[in-house]
Amino acid sequence: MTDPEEPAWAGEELLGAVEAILMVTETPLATEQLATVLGVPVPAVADALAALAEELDTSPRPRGLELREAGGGWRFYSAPAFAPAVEKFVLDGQTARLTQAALETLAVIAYRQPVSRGRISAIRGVNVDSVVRTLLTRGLVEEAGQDADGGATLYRTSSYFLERLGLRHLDDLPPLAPYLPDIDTLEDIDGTGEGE
Amino acid sequence: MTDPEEPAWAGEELLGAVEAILMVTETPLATEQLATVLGVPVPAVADALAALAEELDTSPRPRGLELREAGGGWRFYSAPAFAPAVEKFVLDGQTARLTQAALETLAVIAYRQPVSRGRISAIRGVNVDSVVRTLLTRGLVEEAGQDADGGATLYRTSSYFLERLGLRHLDDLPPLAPYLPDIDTLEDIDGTGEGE
Amino acid sequence: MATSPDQQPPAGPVTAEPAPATYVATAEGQEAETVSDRPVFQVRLENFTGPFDLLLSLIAKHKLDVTEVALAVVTDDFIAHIRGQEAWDLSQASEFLVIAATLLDLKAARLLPRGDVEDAEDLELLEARDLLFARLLQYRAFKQAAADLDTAWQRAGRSFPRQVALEPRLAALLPELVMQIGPEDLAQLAAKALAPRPEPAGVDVSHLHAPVVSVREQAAHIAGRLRRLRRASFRTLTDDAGSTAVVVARFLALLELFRQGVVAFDQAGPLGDLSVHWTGGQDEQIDVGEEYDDYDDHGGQQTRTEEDQ
Repeated sequence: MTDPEEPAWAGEELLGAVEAILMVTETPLATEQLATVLGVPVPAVADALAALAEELDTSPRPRGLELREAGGGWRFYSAPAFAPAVEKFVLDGQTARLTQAALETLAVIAYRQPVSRGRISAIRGVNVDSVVRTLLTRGLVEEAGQDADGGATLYRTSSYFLERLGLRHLDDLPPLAPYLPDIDTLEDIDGTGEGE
Repeated sequence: MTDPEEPAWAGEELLGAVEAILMVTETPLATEQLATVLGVPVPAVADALAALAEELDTSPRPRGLELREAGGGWRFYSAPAFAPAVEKFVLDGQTARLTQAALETLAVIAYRQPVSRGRISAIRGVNVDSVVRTLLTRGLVEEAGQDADGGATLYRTSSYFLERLGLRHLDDLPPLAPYLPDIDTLEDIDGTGEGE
Repeated sequence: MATSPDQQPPAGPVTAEPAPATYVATAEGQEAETVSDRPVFQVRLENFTGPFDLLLSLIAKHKLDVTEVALAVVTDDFIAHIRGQEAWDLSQASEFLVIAATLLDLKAARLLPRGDVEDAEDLELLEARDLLFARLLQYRAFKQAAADLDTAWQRAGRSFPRQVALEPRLAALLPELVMQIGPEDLAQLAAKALAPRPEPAGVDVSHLHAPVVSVREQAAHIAGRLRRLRRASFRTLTDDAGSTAVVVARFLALLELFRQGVVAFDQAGPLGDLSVHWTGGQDEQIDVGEEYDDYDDHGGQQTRTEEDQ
């Protein structure tokens, strides 16, 4: 089974093996990682994942789970249709809505990363220290080194952010409004808030 | 859906709801607990659990998971048939050492027990869900009931923790005072971390 | 943290937010109904996450395009809203005041006869307007993006990831832990984690607000000079200002003095030097500041505690 010459798993056995590993993983699993562990070519694993996801999506009875790729990997999720039932059992408050302030700050970080708090403040017109701390605590953003100029801490969104929003990559973010004014001009404006 | 007169879920919808909850809940669930929360008679939930387990056992293709009752509750497990794949995955990249994040979290739990994940997150400034699960898996911490206020699960260190550190009692833990800048300030911090 | 203005409940769409009393009269019937039983001026700043938010909301209320805003109306409303605030967080107040000052500036410019753009000050004014609109447009774009994120957040929030502790059978397979630390190390780690964290760089914004420029003080200063000089240009009155904040404060002070009827303005031509002359008595008391400076009563720097941020 661990013979390096021969794919270890194939066909329905591969489906089962992938399914079994997905049951015990804590984090989203990249296709490549599964392929390495199983000793199977990446395309075969990709096919298996797609087949498992489709099996759930096309099940004759309403299924309680779905398999999705988000935040850099695949993972089982409970099906949204059963959210009312599931919410009572999930304790970590994931259902809590983000405040408007948190959403706006998250949006600026998502589209302008890596970005300093001073820059975010300049765009939003308010002090954002407390909101950024909250986003850090919730694991939605993380530090991304220091600004080359002023040494201000920079922030970026985390892979948990992607996963939590059901996005595979940052590229999946919807485009910013097309009427956004000329960025170069605004760089200057933003720069004024940097001193913070 | 929350009408107490009427079962909230029935038939295939009940199967889906139970499946969804079992997929994401962190602890094994007793039939009664499921019945209470779903607002469904215990026998109906028992039937649903049996049907789900049978569906997996009689699946036309080899399944990677199974539903079993153990330790007072139901839970999805990876299927033993795929143990070689799962074990390889679990051991892959595992080290015998705790990460710095795990050690810090362990230290906070040791000195603030019983303590909720929310409180630890507030103290450490990062999401600690995954780290706490690791400590649980490693047997160093264990659940210690529920918070009287919010119902959040509380955690404490285990007797295995004492054993590994060569301590007889928790009282043997070295006092924090010599390492702290100012105890008064510390009390404040503890108090304010809760708002999260 | 719990009382932070940023922890407010999520605000609804701009148009659904409670409006100052001034809108009740102008709002459409349906909106008026929902607003009518609110006491006058019971508008809380917490409904708006910042000055841009307020500005956008006012623009929406008046159904104006952001690029061709009837500034006079919006400016009046903006100032009215600011006046309606009872308690201010200083760092927020300064942002609101900057916007208010800019709006006032632009409103004032509208009152001037239109001519060719020649004067440098005129250009500056146009620039200020463009800058304000650019920032407002940018904010609006991010507000829209925030709404998109909210939608994604809520959709994804209805499905929960499987992230459960390892099955006991598998956990037993893990290599025996090497406990690399002893009790003393543990205590040190705990102390480090529990100790007050130094505020991350950038949190201290006190230098941005110090010194706070008091309109009341600037009014007294200007009144003193005008009593002596009888007549002076705005340029002269601000030649020793030292910072933009002081210039703005003196401009506001002049408007206040004008309202009290102790100064008059005079301008040779469009965009010419603004000449100010004292029309009050030599010993006339001035009474400026209760509107502009009452945030001072809330204590400036000292009260800007953690909860306020």
